[in-house]
Amino acid sequence: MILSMEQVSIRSGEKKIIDNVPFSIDKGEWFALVGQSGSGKSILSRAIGQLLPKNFQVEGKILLNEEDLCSLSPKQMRTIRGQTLSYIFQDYQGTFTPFRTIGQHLEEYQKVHGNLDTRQRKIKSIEALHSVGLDEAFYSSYPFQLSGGQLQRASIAIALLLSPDLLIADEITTALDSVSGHRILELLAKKQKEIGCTILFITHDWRHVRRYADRIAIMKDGVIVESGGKHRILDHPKHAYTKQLIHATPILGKGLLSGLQEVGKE
Amino acid sequence: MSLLTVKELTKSYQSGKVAVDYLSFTLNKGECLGLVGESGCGKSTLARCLLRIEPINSGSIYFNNEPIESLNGRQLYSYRKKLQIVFQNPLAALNPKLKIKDSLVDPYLEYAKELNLSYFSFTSKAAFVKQLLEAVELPSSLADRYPHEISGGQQQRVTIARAISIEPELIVLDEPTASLDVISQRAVLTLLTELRETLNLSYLFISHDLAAVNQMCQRILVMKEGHLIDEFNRRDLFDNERHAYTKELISIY
Amino acid sequence: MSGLSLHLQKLKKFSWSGIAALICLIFILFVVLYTFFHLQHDPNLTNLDERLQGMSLQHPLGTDQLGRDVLTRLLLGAQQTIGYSLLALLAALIIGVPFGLISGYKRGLVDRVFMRIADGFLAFPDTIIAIVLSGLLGPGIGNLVLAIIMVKWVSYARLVRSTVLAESQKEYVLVARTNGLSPIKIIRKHLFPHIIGHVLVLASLDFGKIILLISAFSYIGLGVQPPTPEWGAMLNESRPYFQTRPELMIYSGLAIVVVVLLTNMLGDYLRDHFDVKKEVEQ
Amino acid sequence: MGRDGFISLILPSLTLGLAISSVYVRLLRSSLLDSFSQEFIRAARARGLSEKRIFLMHAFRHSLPPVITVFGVSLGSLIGGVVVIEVLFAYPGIGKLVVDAIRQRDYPLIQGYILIMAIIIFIVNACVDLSYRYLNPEMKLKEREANR
Repeated sequence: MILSMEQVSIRSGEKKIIDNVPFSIDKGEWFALVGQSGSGKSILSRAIGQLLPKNFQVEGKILLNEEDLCSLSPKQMRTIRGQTLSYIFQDYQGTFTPFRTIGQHLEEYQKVHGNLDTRQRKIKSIEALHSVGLDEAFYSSYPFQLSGGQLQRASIAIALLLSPDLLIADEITTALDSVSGHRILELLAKKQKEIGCTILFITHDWRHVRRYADRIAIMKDGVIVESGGKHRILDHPKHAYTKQLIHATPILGKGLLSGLQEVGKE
Repeated sequence: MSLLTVKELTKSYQSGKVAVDYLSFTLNKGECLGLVGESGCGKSTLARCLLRIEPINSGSIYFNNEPIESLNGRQLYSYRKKLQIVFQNPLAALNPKLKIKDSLVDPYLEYAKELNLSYFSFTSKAAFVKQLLEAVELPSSLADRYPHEISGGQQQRVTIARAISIEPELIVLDEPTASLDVISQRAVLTLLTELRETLNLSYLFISHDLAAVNQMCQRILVMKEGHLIDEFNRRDLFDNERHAYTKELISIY
Repeated sequence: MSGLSLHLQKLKKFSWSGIAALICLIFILFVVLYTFFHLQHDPNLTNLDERLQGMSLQHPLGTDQLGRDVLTRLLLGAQQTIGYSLLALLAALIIGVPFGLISGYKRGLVDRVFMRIADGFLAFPDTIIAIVLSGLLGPGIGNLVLAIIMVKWVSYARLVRSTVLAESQKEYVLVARTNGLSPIKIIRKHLFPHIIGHVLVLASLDFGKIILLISAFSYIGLGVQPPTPEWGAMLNESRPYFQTRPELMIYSGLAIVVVVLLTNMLGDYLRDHFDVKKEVEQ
Repeated sequence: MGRDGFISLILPSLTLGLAISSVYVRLLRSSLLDSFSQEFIRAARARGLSEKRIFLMHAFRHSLPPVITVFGVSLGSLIGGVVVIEVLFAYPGIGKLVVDAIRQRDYPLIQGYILIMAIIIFIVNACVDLSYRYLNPEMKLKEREANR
């Protein structure tokens, strides 16, 4: 059990955004959190890294490797952010500071987390770029010189640089067109097998994750209405909202929605 | 009988980038023609060329077998009466400072003299607005609200109501459901299909979501970097002589 | 103009500062008009033996160095300062707004020519241009107002142009164009509500600036020529008597500060009311 | 007062500077607030960077361009303001000179004044533009491509 939330509620002023959410993710799993815009899924993901602005009050426990993040000091939290927990955001432009090169981001990230040997940092950065299929030349180019897909690959490179235990991917394919989004998902799946890190994948369109997710949770207005194995959720949904969500999304393929072959018995 | 025929349409920007390259297709009366392509493949530019908002470099556009690419000013007036567009972002397609009812009657007030509506009837502004809101399954209480006071799904229904208010022959739908949540997407698509039958409209449905297009349209065009690379009926979707790019799109959805 | 609707988009907390500013401004305008009709003392009648008197029943605020009644001069001075500022503001609006509309919506040659003029005015600070113009035209309130108009209309034209440019790219204008609405109708029905908000905010903020400009110029002798009463000029005339009768300077100085403060409060209130964001940030 | 050494400079420059300083205070505050609300600041925090480093290396530099623009424009209006201050403090500077010239309709002197002012303002605007290039690499590279 790498991450578990016990009775977590988040309020901004008197409006309750997340209502008593209990869910847990096992090590090395691809856990998908599916919910429409405004269901609070992004706020929940940011609460894990204590990235919520001040006007949000978080109750309950968020345990990462059996350590309650809410009780940690900002300094301890900073060491966790990066080494054991890292993020990829939807707005790939916004992941990078416009006037610093990709290389500078990689350098700074390692230096801040204690890797002081410049030569070794450079090698590791170049290696990270190659591992996500980006050419070495991108090391010294600025973010505006890269395409959407390339920027998202670079942010995956940064996120996995210090091989974290948990990677939170917040709607990373929403802003991309379907072909490059598809390739990003395949890259993420490949990297997960190599590093063995756990992925919390947040999206509003379950079609993006139906091939890769192990378990899926459906979220509506701050409450997790249903969660379980991919096959159970997609092929035999129980909750009315889940049925509505599955039925509303147009699909092309024949056979089971979860993509498992018909023959495989549950 | 072909309602809209496009022959060798080419459109490039001053920067030299060719947005639409030598495109030809026909859209028949009462048909919903799908146009699938990734962002940046020129599908929105094509829509704007058809509406004569953007000038075209070469090629010709026939509407009811009359060339319209060289018309301008008053001559365009009668062509524009029969053509409407629905954009992706409903909030940007409604003037934030006008009430819903004022936006709804805007087209009718412009064409009032030359219109003879069969389905709707303009007895008074309030009655007309009420009819339009009912046609798109919206409560008539929305008439006095402002666009930012209603949900995305409702806003898009208002733009659709505005589009059908003058009973055009063709509506260009430029990614109508891309910015809506999944459930209101489904509702808007079903509404559009119903309206097509009741008002015998024809649609050019533009989207990057092949699954949604496959659900709505009888014929599908696939566009990539300004070129038309595939054209097929819905039932031939899974044939193996489909273009490689179409196959890749199918594998994703 | 049925399409024109000034509405409160979001019900903001009711801010008293704006309303208070409005009431005070109306009060001042009323007082100014009142004195115009009920003049007790001739503002220019000099009476040397009643020179530099303190407060008295006959002269509520005493008399200045030439024995003229300070209160009447102050109130009539308001007409000069506020009146000319309003005149300059309105003229700048009347020239600037249509120019901004045309160059923003029509684009083309008009827009390119205008942009060159605007860049020129932007680079050169308005005070210097005003100095140079009043220098060429010669000192005097008429020339000063002309100079201010020539300087100020550009900022309104630029503001209207940027608003029109931003809005006319939006889809609802495209839809209006495809529905065959003529440009005039599109501007009147769709773009005008947006422009009103921005222009009102800029105008109220600018009003304060123009008052300061006119007072400053009268102060250095380029604006209102003696003996006509004007706050800036009064400030300058009572400067030598600062040690003996400081209140002479305080009255006119305070009057300028109060009016400018009120107009800025009104401007801030209008800015929240129309929630006009940065483009009006001066 | 007139001019007797450095002391007589303090009061005029103080009065002139006070008004402009309020503009900078408000501007830098709003520009920094805007920088801290940017996406890349949240991404930097998510990478575990300390607030001090985020402020120095990321937020501050992002908030500079608007401040520099206002600096260029306000320097121009300062020059205008100086005229009034010089007349007020009877400080025999170029501003007072031009006011007297206007009174005596001494046109050559006015033209000279305009020339000097134009040169100063041109230099100031050129420096502001150059600093944009340094601060914002995107413009620098677009320039290089444009004139290649």
